[in-house]
Amino acid sequence: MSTAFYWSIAGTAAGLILVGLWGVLTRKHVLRIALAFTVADTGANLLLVWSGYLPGRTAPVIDGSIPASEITSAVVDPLPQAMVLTSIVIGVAVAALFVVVGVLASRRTGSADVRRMKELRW
Amino acid sequence: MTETLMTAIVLTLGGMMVAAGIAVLFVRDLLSAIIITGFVSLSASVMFLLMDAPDVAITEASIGAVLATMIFLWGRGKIGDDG
Amino acid sequence: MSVLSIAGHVLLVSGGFILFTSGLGILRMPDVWNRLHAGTKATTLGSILFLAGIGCLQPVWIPKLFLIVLFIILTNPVSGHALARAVHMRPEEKPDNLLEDDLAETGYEGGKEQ
Amino acid sequence: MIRTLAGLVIVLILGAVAAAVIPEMQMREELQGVGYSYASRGMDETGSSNLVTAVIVAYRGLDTLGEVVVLFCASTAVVLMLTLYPIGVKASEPSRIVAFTAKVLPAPIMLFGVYFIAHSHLSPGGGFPGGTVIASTFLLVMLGSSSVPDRNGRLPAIESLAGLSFGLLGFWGIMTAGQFLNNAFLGTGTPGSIISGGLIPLISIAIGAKVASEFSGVFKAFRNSGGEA
Repeated sequence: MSTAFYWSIAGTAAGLILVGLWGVLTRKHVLRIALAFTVADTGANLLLVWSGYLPGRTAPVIDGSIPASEITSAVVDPLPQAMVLTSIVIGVAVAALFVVVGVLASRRTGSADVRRMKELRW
Repeated sequence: MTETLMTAIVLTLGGMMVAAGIAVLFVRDLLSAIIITGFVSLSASVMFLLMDAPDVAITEASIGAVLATMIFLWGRGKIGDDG
Repeated sequence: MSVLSIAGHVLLVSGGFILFTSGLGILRMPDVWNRLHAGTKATTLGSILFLAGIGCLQPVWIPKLFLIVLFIILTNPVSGHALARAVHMRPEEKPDNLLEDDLAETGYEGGKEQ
Repeated sequence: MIRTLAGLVIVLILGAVAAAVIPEMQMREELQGVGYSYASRGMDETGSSNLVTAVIVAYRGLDTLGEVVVLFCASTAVVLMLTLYPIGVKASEPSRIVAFTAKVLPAPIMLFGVYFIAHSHLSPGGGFPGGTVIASTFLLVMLGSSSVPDRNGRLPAIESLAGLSFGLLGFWGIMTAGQFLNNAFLGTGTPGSIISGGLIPLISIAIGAKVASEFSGVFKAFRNSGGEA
Protein backbone atom coordinates (compact mmCIF):
# COMPACT_ATOMS: atom_id res chain seq x y z
CA MET A 1 0.00 0.00 0.00
CA SER A 2 2.75 2.36 0.86
CA THR A 3 4.47 1.72 -2.43
CA ALA A 4 1.88 3.76 -4.33
CA PHE A 5 2.45 6.59 -1.87
CA TYR A 6 6.19 6.20 -2.29
CA TRP A 7 6.35 6.14 -6.06
CA SER A 8 3.82 8.89 -6.64
CA ILE A 9 6.11 11.31 -4.80
CA ALA A 10 8.98 10.33 -7.09
CA GLY A 11 6.73 10.77 -10.12
CA THR A 12 5.75 14.25 -8.96
CA ALA A 13 9.37 15.24 -8.40
CA ALA A 14 10.50 13.95 -11.78
CA GLY A 15 7.56 15.62 -13.48
CA LEU A 16 8.37 18.96 -11.86
CA ILE A 17 12.02 18.72 -12.91
CA LEU A 18 11.10 17.92 -16.51
CA VAL A 19 8.47 20.67 -16.70
CA GLY A 20 10.90 23.21 -15.29
CA LEU A 21 13.62 22.14 -17.69
CA TRP A 22 11.27 22.43 -20.63
CA GLY A 23 10.31 25.91 -19.52
CA VAL A 24 13.92 26.99 -19.18
CA LEU A 25 14.62 25.71 -22.70
CA THR A 26 11.62 27.13 -24.50
CA ARG A 27 10.27 30.27 -22.86
CA LYS A 28 11.16 33.77 -23.96
CA HIS A 29 10.38 36.09 -21.07
CA VAL A 30 13.32 36.16 -18.68
CA LEU A 31 11.19 36.12 -15.53
CA ARG A 32 9.22 33.18 -16.88
CA ILE A 33 12.53 31.34 -17.26
CA ALA A 34 13.37 32.19 -13.66
CA LEU A 35 9.99 30.83 -12.55
CA ALA A 36 10.53 27.60 -14.47
CA PHE A 37 13.96 27.34 -12.87
CA THR A 38 12.35 27.65 -9.44
CA VAL A 39 9.87 24.91 -10.30
CA ALA A 40 12.70 22.59 -11.36
CA ASP A 41 14.54 23.47 -8.15
CA THR A 42 11.53 22.45 -6.09
CA GLY A 43 11.34 19.16 -7.97
CA ALA A 44 15.02 18.42 -7.37
CA ASN A 45 14.60 19.09 -3.65
CA LEU A 46 11.60 16.76 -3.54
CA LEU A 47 13.57 14.02 -5.26
CA LEU A 48 16.47 14.38 -2.83
CA VAL A 49 14.26 14.20 0.24
CA TRP A 50 12.40 11.27 -1.30
CA SER A 51 15.68 9.37 -1.68
CA GLY A 52 16.09 9.38 2.10
CA TYR A 53 12.49 8.58 2.92
CA LEU A 54 11.60 5.25 4.48
CA PRO A 55 7.87 4.56 4.74
CA GLY A 56 6.40 3.96 8.16
CA ARG A 57 9.05 5.82 10.14
CA THR A 58 8.98 9.10 12.03
CA ALA A 59 10.78 12.38 11.55
CA PRO A 60 14.41 12.57 12.72
CA VAL A 61 13.49 14.61 15.78
CA ILE A 62 13.87 12.39 18.79
CA ASP A 63 11.63 12.91 21.77
CA GLY A 64 11.31 10.66 24.78
CA SER A 65 8.96 8.20 23.12
CA ILE A 66 11.70 6.35 21.26
CA PRO A 67 14.21 4.28 23.26
CA ALA A 68 17.80 5.03 22.34
CA SER A 69 18.53 1.53 21.07
CA GLU A 70 15.74 1.68 18.46
CA ILE A 71 16.52 5.05 16.93
CA THR A 72 18.07 3.59 13.80
CA SER A 73 14.97 1.57 13.05
CA ALA A 74 12.53 4.35 13.88
CA VAL A 75 13.64 7.49 12.01
CA VAL A 76 14.10 8.41 8.36
CA ASP A 77 17.50 9.32 6.93
CA PRO A 78 18.52 12.76 8.27
CA LEU A 79 21.31 13.36 5.77
CA PRO A 80 19.28 14.23 2.61
CA GLN A 81 17.05 16.50 4.66
CA ALA A 82 20.06 18.45 5.91
CA MET A 83 21.38 18.80 2.36
CA VAL A 84 18.01 19.97 1.04
CA LEU A 85 17.65 22.49 3.84
CA THR A 86 20.77 24.27 2.66
CA SER A 87 19.83 23.73 -0.98
CA ILE A 88 16.55 25.61 -0.58
CA VAL A 89 18.25 28.68 0.86
CA ILE A 90 20.90 28.63 -1.86
CA GLY A 91 18.13 28.21 -4.44
CA VAL A 92 16.31 31.36 -3.44
CA ALA A 93 19.55 33.35 -3.35
CA VAL A 94 20.36 32.14 -6.86
CA ALA A 95 16.83 33.02 -7.96
CA ALA A 96 17.28 36.54 -6.60
CA LEU A 97 20.53 36.87 -8.53
CA PHE A 98 18.79 35.50 -11.65
CA VAL A 99 15.99 38.05 -11.36
CA VAL A 100 18.35 40.96 -10.82
CA VAL A 101 20.54 40.00 -13.79
CA GLY A 102 17.41 39.57 -15.90
CA VAL A 103 16.00 42.93 -14.87
CA LEU A 104 19.27 44.74 -15.57
CA ALA A 105 19.74 43.00 -18.94
CA SER A 106 16.18 43.80 -19.96
CA ARG A 107 16.77 47.43 -18.99
CA ARG A 108 19.78 47.44 -21.28
CA THR A 109 18.10 45.85 -24.27
CA GLY A 110 14.72 47.46 -23.73
CA SER A 111 12.82 44.20 -23.78
CA ALA A 112 12.39 41.19 -21.56
CA ASP A 113 12.87 38.81 -24.48
CA VAL A 114 15.84 36.63 -23.73
CA ARG A 115 16.63 36.18 -27.44
CA ARG A 116 17.57 39.82 -27.76
CA MET A 117 20.06 39.73 -24.92
CA LYS A 118 23.23 39.38 -26.90
CA GLU A 119 25.36 39.42 -23.76
CA LEU A 120 23.62 36.33 -22.44
CA ARG A 121 23.50 34.37 -25.68
CA TRP A 122 24.53 30.75 -25.54
CA MET B 1 -7.42 3.68 6.16
CA THR B 2 -4.75 6.27 6.79
CA GLU B 3 -2.50 4.66 4.18
CA THR B 4 -5.20 4.98 1.55
CA LEU B 5 -5.91 8.52 2.65
CA MET B 6 -2.22 9.48 2.45
CA THR B 7 -1.92 7.93 -0.99
CA ALA B 8 -4.98 9.82 -2.16
CA ILE B 9 -3.63 13.09 -0.75
CA VAL B 10 -0.24 12.61 -2.38
CA LEU B 11 -1.72 11.64 -5.73
CA THR B 12 -4.04 14.64 -5.76
CA LEU B 13 -1.34 17.02 -4.57
CA GLY B 14 1.24 15.66 -7.01
CA GLY B 15 -1.15 15.91 -9.93
CA MET B 16 -2.00 19.47 -8.96
CA MET B 17 1.69 20.35 -8.63
CA VAL B 18 2.64 19.04 -12.05
CA ALA B 19 -0.42 20.71 -13.59
CA ALA B 20 0.53 23.97 -11.89
CA GLY B 21 4.10 23.60 -13.14
CA ILE B 22 2.78 23.33 -16.69
CA ALA B 23 0.43 26.24 -16.06
CA VAL B 24 3.40 28.40 -15.02
CA LEU B 25 4.72 28.07 -18.54
CA PHE B 26 1.46 28.62 -20.40
CA VAL B 27 -0.63 31.05 -18.37
CA ARG B 28 -0.66 34.41 -20.12
CA ASP B 29 -0.42 36.78 -17.19
CA LEU B 30 2.97 36.86 -15.47
CA LEU B 31 1.40 37.75 -12.11
CA SER B 32 -0.65 34.56 -12.22
CA ALA B 33 2.47 32.60 -13.09
CA ILE B 34 4.24 33.99 -10.01
CA ILE B 35 1.32 33.12 -7.73
CA ILE B 36 1.16 29.63 -9.23
CA THR B 37 4.87 29.15 -8.53
CA GLY B 38 4.17 30.09 -4.92
CA PHE B 39 1.45 27.45 -4.90
CA VAL B 40 3.89 24.83 -6.19
CA SER B 41 6.31 25.70 -3.38
CA LEU B 42 3.60 25.55 -0.74
CA SER B 43 2.37 22.15 -2.00
CA ALA B 44 5.96 20.95 -1.98
CA SER B 45 6.15 21.97 1.66
CA VAL B 46 3.07 19.85 2.42
CA MET B 47 4.72 16.97 0.60
CA PHE B 48 7.92 17.39 2.66
CA LEU B 49 5.75 17.21 5.76
CA LEU B 50 4.18 13.97 4.53
CA MET B 51 7.69 12.60 3.96
CA ASP B 52 8.55 13.21 7.64
CA ALA B 53 10.82 16.17 6.99
CA PRO B 54 9.42 18.98 9.16
CA ASP B 55 12.59 21.09 9.03
CA VAL B 56 12.57 21.14 5.27
CA ALA B 57 8.83 21.81 5.24
CA ILE B 58 9.20 24.88 7.44
CA THR B 59 12.07 26.21 5.37
CA GLU B 60 10.29 25.64 2.08
CA ALA B 61 7.11 27.30 3.35
CA SER B 62 8.86 30.39 4.65
CA ILE B 63 11.14 30.76 1.67
CA GLY B 64 9.18 29.49 -1.31
CA ALA B 65 5.94 31.13 -0.36
CA VAL B 66 7.25 34.45 0.96
CA LEU B 67 10.76 35.42 -0.07
CA ALA B 68 10.85 33.94 -3.57
CA THR B 69 7.39 35.31 -4.39
CA MET B 70 8.37 38.77 -3.21
CA ILE B 71 11.55 38.68 -5.29
CA PHE B 72 9.63 37.70 -8.41
CA LEU B 73 6.97 40.33 -7.76
CA TRP B 74 9.70 42.95 -7.52
CA GLY B 75 11.14 41.78 -10.83
CA ARG B 76 7.73 41.90 -12.48
CA GLY B 77 7.24 45.44 -11.24
CA LYS B 78 10.50 46.39 -12.93
CA ILE B 79 10.07 44.56 -16.25
CA GLY B 80 6.35 44.20 -16.86
CA ASP B 81 4.35 41.54 -18.62
CA ASP B 82 5.53 41.91 -22.20
CA GLY B 83 7.27 39.10 -23.99
CA MET C 1 -18.61 9.19 19.71
CA SER C 2 -18.78 11.84 22.36
CA VAL C 3 -20.58 15.14 21.95
CA LEU C 4 -17.28 16.95 21.54
CA SER C 5 -16.22 14.67 18.71
CA ILE C 6 -19.53 15.08 16.87
CA ALA C 7 -19.32 18.85 17.27
CA GLY C 8 -15.75 18.75 15.97
CA HIS C 9 -16.73 16.84 12.86
CA VAL C 10 -19.69 19.12 12.21
CA LEU C 11 -17.41 22.16 12.51
CA LEU C 12 -14.85 20.59 10.18
CA VAL C 13 -17.46 19.85 7.52
CA SER C 14 -19.03 23.30 7.75
CA GLY C 15 -15.62 24.98 7.56
CA GLY C 16 -14.73 22.91 4.54
CA PHE C 17 -18.04 23.77 2.93
CA ILE C 18 -17.48 27.49 3.46
CA LEU C 19 -13.96 27.24 2.04
CA PHE C 20 -15.36 25.38 -0.97
CA THR C 21 -17.97 28.06 -1.43
CA SER C 22 -15.26 30.70 -1.34
CA GLY C 23 -13.29 28.91 -4.02
CA LEU C 24 -16.40 28.57 -6.14
CA GLY C 25 -17.06 32.27 -5.68
CA ILE C 26 -13.58 33.16 -6.86
CA LEU C 27 -14.16 31.08 -9.96
CA ARG C 28 -17.70 32.18 -10.76
CA MET C 29 -18.07 35.80 -9.66
CA PRO C 30 -18.13 38.34 -12.47
CA ASP C 31 -15.69 41.09 -11.44
CA VAL C 32 -12.82 41.77 -9.07
CA TRP C 33 -14.86 43.26 -6.25
CA ASN C 34 -17.22 40.32 -5.95
CA ARG C 35 -14.35 37.88 -6.13
CA LEU C 36 -12.56 39.80 -3.40
CA HIS C 37 -15.63 39.48 -1.24
CA ALA C 38 -15.69 35.72 -1.74
CA GLY C 39 -11.96 35.34 -1.36
CA THR C 40 -11.41 37.20 1.89
CA LYS C 41 -14.53 37.11 4.06
CA ALA C 42 -15.44 33.50 3.41
CA THR C 43 -11.90 32.20 3.86
CA THR C 44 -11.62 33.92 7.24
CA LEU C 45 -14.79 32.29 8.54
CA GLY C 46 -13.98 28.94 6.93
CA SER C 47 -10.48 28.76 8.39
CA ILE C 48 -11.71 29.70 11.86
CA LEU C 49 -14.45 27.06 11.76
CA PHE C 50 -11.97 24.46 10.53
CA LEU C 51 -9.51 25.26 13.33
CA ALA C 52 -12.33 25.20 15.89
CA GLY C 53 -13.25 21.74 14.67
CA ILE C 54 -9.68 20.59 15.09
CA GLY C 55 -9.69 22.08 18.58
CA CYS C 56 -12.79 20.07 19.49
CA LEU C 57 -11.17 16.87 18.24
CA GLN C 58 -7.78 17.50 19.90
CA PRO C 59 -8.32 19.67 23.00
CA VAL C 60 -4.59 19.60 23.79
CA TRP C 61 -3.86 21.81 20.80
CA ILE C 62 -6.26 24.59 21.77
CA PRO C 63 -3.59 27.18 22.81
CA LYS C 64 -1.71 26.83 19.52
CA LEU C 65 -4.95 26.88 17.53
CA PHE C 66 -6.02 30.00 19.39
CA LEU C 67 -2.79 31.70 18.36
CA ILE C 68 -3.37 30.69 14.74
CA VAL C 69 -6.95 32.00 14.85
CA LEU C 70 -5.72 35.29 16.29
CA PHE C 71 -3.16 35.55 13.51
CA ILE C 72 -5.79 34.86 10.85
CA ILE C 73 -8.14 37.47 12.34
CA LEU C 74 -5.32 40.00 12.29
CA THR C 75 -3.97 39.33 8.82
CA ASN C 76 -6.75 38.15 6.55
CA PRO C 77 -8.93 41.29 6.59
CA VAL C 78 -5.86 43.47 6.23
CA SER C 79 -4.73 41.60 3.15
CA GLY C 80 -8.23 41.94 1.71
CA HIS C 81 -8.13 45.65 2.43
CA ALA C 82 -4.73 46.06 0.75
CA LEU C 83 -5.96 44.11 -2.29
CA ALA C 84 -9.10 46.22 -2.56
CA ARG C 85 -7.11 49.44 -2.34
CA ALA C 86 -4.69 48.21 -4.98
CA VAL C 87 -7.62 47.42 -7.27
CA HIS C 88 -9.17 50.79 -6.57
CA MET C 89 -6.01 52.47 -7.86
CA ARG C 90 -6.73 51.03 -11.31
CA PRO C 91 -9.55 53.06 -12.90
CA GLU C 92 -10.34 50.44 -15.51
CA GLU C 93 -11.61 48.07 -12.83
CA LYS C 94 -14.32 50.48 -11.69
CA PRO C 95 -17.79 49.05 -12.33
CA ASP C 96 -20.26 51.01 -14.44
CA ASN C 97 -23.19 50.97 -12.04
CA LEU C 98 -21.31 52.32 -9.05
CA LEU C 99 -23.58 54.60 -6.99
CA GLU C 100 -21.16 55.85 -4.38
CA ASP C 101 -17.37 55.81 -4.11
CA ASP C 102 -16.33 56.81 -0.62
CA LEU C 103 -12.64 56.18 -1.11
CA ALA C 104 -12.48 58.53 -4.08
CA GLU C 105 -14.47 61.20 -2.22
CA THR C 106 -11.96 61.32 0.60
CA GLY C 107 -9.39 62.36 -1.94
CA TYR C 108 -6.90 59.92 -0.56
CA GLU C 109 -5.54 57.55 -3.11
CA GLY C 110 -2.65 55.56 -1.78
CA GLY C 111 0.50 55.99 -3.76
CA LYS C 112 -0.53 59.13 -5.64
CA GLU C 113 0.67 62.49 -4.54
CA GLN C 114 -2.24 64.88 -4.23
CA MET D 1 9.28 26.61 -33.20
CA ILE D 2 12.56 24.79 -33.70
CA ARG D 3 13.53 25.73 -30.19
CA THR D 4 10.26 24.41 -28.79
CA LEU D 5 10.63 21.12 -30.64
CA ALA D 6 14.27 20.72 -29.64
CA GLY D 7 13.38 21.44 -26.02
CA LEU D 8 10.57 18.91 -26.17
CA VAL D 9 12.88 16.29 -27.63
CA ILE D 10 15.53 16.91 -24.95
CA VAL D 11 12.93 16.79 -22.20
CA LEU D 12 11.42 13.59 -23.58
CA ILE D 13 14.83 11.92 -23.73
CA LEU D 14 15.54 12.99 -20.16
CA GLY D 15 12.12 11.79 -19.12
CA ALA D 16 12.85 8.38 -20.62
CA VAL D 17 16.15 8.30 -18.74
CA ALA D 18 14.40 9.25 -15.50
CA ALA D 19 11.70 6.63 -16.07
CA ALA D 20 14.44 4.06 -16.55
CA VAL D 21 16.59 5.14 -13.61
CA ILE D 22 14.19 6.06 -10.83
CA PRO D 23 12.48 2.64 -10.53
CA GLU D 24 15.93 1.16 -10.04
CA MET D 25 16.23 3.08 -6.78
CA GLN D 26 14.83 0.29 -4.67
CA MET D 27 13.03 1.16 -1.51
CA ARG D 28 15.38 0.57 1.37
CA GLU D 29 14.29 -1.26 4.47
CA GLU D 30 17.07 -0.06 6.76
CA LEU D 31 19.29 2.95 7.09
CA GLN D 32 22.70 2.42 5.57
CA GLY D 33 26.13 3.96 5.66
CA VAL D 34 26.45 7.53 6.80
CA GLY D 35 22.79 7.94 7.59
CA TYR D 36 22.90 4.91 9.87
CA SER D 37 25.88 6.18 11.81
CA TYR D 38 24.39 9.66 12.15
CA ALA D 39 21.12 8.23 13.42
CA SER D 40 22.74 5.79 15.82
CA ARG D 41 25.39 8.04 17.33
CA GLY D 42 24.02 11.51 16.66
CA MET D 43 22.13 12.17 19.82
CA ASP D 44 24.87 10.87 22.11
CA GLU D 45 27.69 12.68 20.36
CA THR D 46 26.09 16.06 19.81
CA GLY D 47 23.41 16.20 22.47
CA SER D 48 20.89 17.45 19.92
CA SER D 49 17.44 15.88 19.73
CA ASN D 50 16.98 17.12 16.19
CA LEU D 51 19.21 14.97 14.03
CA VAL D 52 18.88 17.23 10.99
CA THR D 53 20.30 20.15 12.95
CA ALA D 54 23.01 17.86 14.28
CA VAL D 55 24.00 16.94 10.72
CA ILE D 56 23.90 20.53 9.46
CA VAL D 57 25.73 22.20 12.30
CA ALA D 58 27.93 19.55 13.85
CA TYR D 59 28.80 16.80 11.38
CA ARG D 60 28.68 18.92 8.24
CA GLY D 61 29.50 22.22 9.87
CA LEU D 62 32.31 22.95 7.46
CA ASP D 63 29.96 22.45 4.51
CA THR D 64 27.50 24.80 6.12
CA LEU D 65 30.26 27.38 6.48
CA GLY D 66 30.93 27.09 2.76
CA GLU D 67 27.23 27.30 2.03
CA VAL D 68 26.95 30.48 4.07
CA VAL D 69 29.82 31.88 2.01
CA VAL D 70 27.90 31.05 -1.19
CA LEU D 71 24.87 32.82 0.22
CA PHE D 72 27.03 35.79 1.10
CA CYS D 73 28.39 35.94 -2.46
CA ALA D 74 24.92 35.82 -3.99
CA SER D 75 23.46 38.51 -1.75
CA THR D 76 26.51 40.71 -2.17
CA ALA D 77 26.21 40.38 -5.94
CA VAL D 78 22.56 41.43 -5.82
CA VAL D 79 23.26 44.44 -3.61
CA LEU D 80 26.31 45.44 -5.62
CA MET D 81 24.56 45.28 -8.98
CA LEU D 82 21.58 47.23 -7.72
CA THR D 83 23.92 49.84 -6.30
CA LEU D 84 25.93 50.14 -9.50
CA TYR D 85 22.96 50.17 -11.86
CA PRO D 86 20.10 51.81 -10.03
CA ILE D 87 16.58 51.26 -11.27
CA GLY D 88 13.84 53.80 -10.82
CA VAL D 89 11.37 52.95 -8.12
CA LYS D 90 8.03 54.40 -7.17
CA ALA D 91 7.32 54.03 -3.50
CA SER D 92 3.68 54.14 -2.59
CA GLU D 93 2.17 55.32 0.64
CA PRO D 94 0.39 52.47 2.46
CA SER D 95 -3.04 52.99 3.93
CA ARG D 96 -3.55 53.53 7.62
CA ILE D 97 -4.84 50.01 8.30
CA VAL D 98 -1.90 48.35 6.57
CA ALA D 99 0.53 50.64 8.34
CA PHE D 100 -0.97 49.80 11.72
CA THR D 101 -0.85 46.07 11.07
CA ALA D 102 2.71 46.34 9.87
CA LYS D 103 3.55 47.96 13.18
CA VAL D 104 1.79 45.33 15.29
CA LEU D 105 2.63 42.07 13.57
CA PRO D 106 6.46 42.11 13.29
CA ALA D 107 6.98 41.59 17.01
CA PRO D 108 5.19 38.22 17.29
CA ILE D 109 6.59 37.04 13.97
CA MET D 110 10.10 37.92 15.05
CA LEU D 111 9.48 36.12 18.34
CA PHE D 112 8.51 33.09 16.26
CA GLY D 113 11.76 33.31 14.31
CA VAL D 114 13.82 33.65 17.48
CA TYR D 115 11.99 30.61 18.87
CA PHE D 116 12.99 28.66 15.77
CA ILE D 117 16.61 29.58 16.21
CA ALA D 118 16.74 29.04 19.96
CA HIS D 119 15.04 25.65 19.76
CA SER D 120 16.93 24.44 16.73
CA HIS D 121 18.37 21.46 18.59
CA LEU D 122 15.07 20.46 20.17
CA SER D 123 12.32 20.83 17.61
CA PRO D 124 12.03 21.33 13.84
CA GLY D 125 13.55 24.60 12.79
CA GLY D 126 17.00 26.03 12.92
CA GLY D 127 19.13 28.87 11.72
CA PHE D 128 17.95 28.92 8.12
CA PRO D 129 14.15 29.00 8.57
CA GLY D 130 14.44 31.25 11.63
CA GLY D 131 16.60 33.68 9.70
CA THR D 132 14.17 33.81 6.81
CA VAL D 133 11.25 34.40 9.17
CA ILE D 134 13.11 37.34 10.71
CA ALA D 135 13.92 38.65 7.24
CA SER D 136 10.24 38.47 6.36
CA THR D 137 9.45 40.74 9.32
CA PHE D 138 11.92 43.21 7.85
CA LEU D 139 10.01 42.94 4.59
CA LEU D 140 6.72 43.52 6.41
CA VAL D 141 8.03 46.65 8.10
CA MET D 142 9.31 47.87 4.76
CA LEU D 143 6.00 47.27 3.00
CA GLY D 144 4.01 48.94 5.75
CA SER D 145 5.88 52.20 5.86
CA SER D 146 7.09 54.55 3.20
CA SER D 147 10.50 54.83 4.78
CA VAL D 148 13.19 52.18 4.76
CA PRO D 149 14.23 50.69 8.07
CA ASP D 150 17.90 50.40 8.95
CA ARG D 151 18.84 53.93 7.98
CA ASN D 152 22.17 53.71 9.72
CA GLY D 153 23.31 50.74 7.69
CA ARG D 154 23.88 48.31 10.50
CA LEU D 155 22.90 45.26 8.45
CA PRO D 156 26.35 44.66 6.90
CA ALA D 157 27.88 44.96 10.37
CA ILE D 158 25.54 42.33 11.77
CA GLU D 159 26.24 40.11 8.78
CA SER D 160 30.00 40.39 9.16
CA LEU D 161 29.78 39.84 12.90
CA ALA D 162 27.70 36.69 12.41
CA GLY D 163 30.08 35.26 9.81
CA LEU D 164 33.07 36.14 11.95
CA SER D 165 31.56 34.51 15.02
CA PHE D 166 30.87 31.35 13.02
CA GLY D 167 34.55 31.16 12.09
CA LEU D 168 35.71 32.04 15.58
CA LEU D 169 33.51 29.36 17.15
CA GLY D 170 35.17 26.92 14.77
CA PHE D 171 38.63 28.08 15.82
CA TRP D 172 37.63 27.80 19.45
CA GLY D 173 37.27 24.10 18.75
CA ILE D 174 40.84 24.01 17.40
CA MET D 175 42.15 25.73 20.51
CA THR D 176 40.46 23.45 23.01
CA ALA D 177 39.87 20.12 21.32
CA GLY D 178 42.23 20.25 18.35
CA GLN D 179 39.48 20.06 15.74
CA PHE D 180 37.76 22.72 13.69
CA LEU D 181 34.12 23.16 14.69
CA ASN D 182 34.41 20.55 17.39
CA ASN D 183 31.03 20.30 18.99
CA ALA D 184 31.55 18.49 22.24
CA PHE D 185 34.08 20.57 24.13
CA LEU D 186 31.43 22.67 25.83
CA GLY D 187 29.70 19.56 27.07
CA THR D 188 26.64 18.18 25.38
CA GLY D 189 24.25 18.32 28.32
CA THR D 190 21.13 16.24 28.55
CA PRO D 191 19.31 15.99 25.21
CA GLY D 192 15.94 17.68 25.41
CA SER D 193 16.80 20.59 27.65
CA ILE D 194 17.34 23.99 26.14
CA ILE D 195 20.95 24.32 27.28
CA SER D 196 22.37 21.29 25.54
CA GLY D 197 23.95 20.32 22.31
CA GLY D 198 27.34 21.90 22.88
CA LEU D 199 28.10 24.42 20.18
CA ILE D 200 24.89 23.86 18.20
CA PRO D 201 22.75 26.69 19.67
CA LEU D 202 25.56 29.22 19.29
CA ILE D 203 26.21 28.33 15.68
CA SER D 204 22.47 28.32 15.00
CA ILE D 205 22.31 31.88 16.30
CA ALA D 206 25.20 32.85 14.03
CA ILE D 207 23.56 31.22 10.99
CA GLY D 208 20.21 32.79 11.79
CA ALA D 209 21.66 36.29 12.16
CA LYS D 210 23.62 35.89 8.94
CA VAL D 211 20.69 34.61 6.86
CA ALA D 212 18.35 37.25 8.28
CA SER D 213 20.72 40.13 7.63
CA GLU D 214 21.56 38.90 4.13
CA PHE D 215 17.95 38.61 2.97
CA SER D 216 17.07 41.88 4.69
CA GLY D 217 19.95 43.51 2.84
CA VAL D 218 18.66 42.13 -0.46
CA PHE D 219 15.18 43.54 0.18
CA LYS D 220 16.61 46.84 1.30
CA ALA D 221 18.58 47.00 -1.93
CA PHE D 222 15.39 46.26 -3.88
CA ARG D 223 13.62 49.11 -2.15
CA ASN D 224 16.57 51.48 -2.28
CA SER D 225 17.53 50.83 -5.87
CA GLY D 226 16.00 54.05 -7.08
CA GLY D 227 17.99 56.26 -4.78
CA GLU D 228 15.14 57.92 -2.89
CA ALA D 229 13.55 56.19 0.05
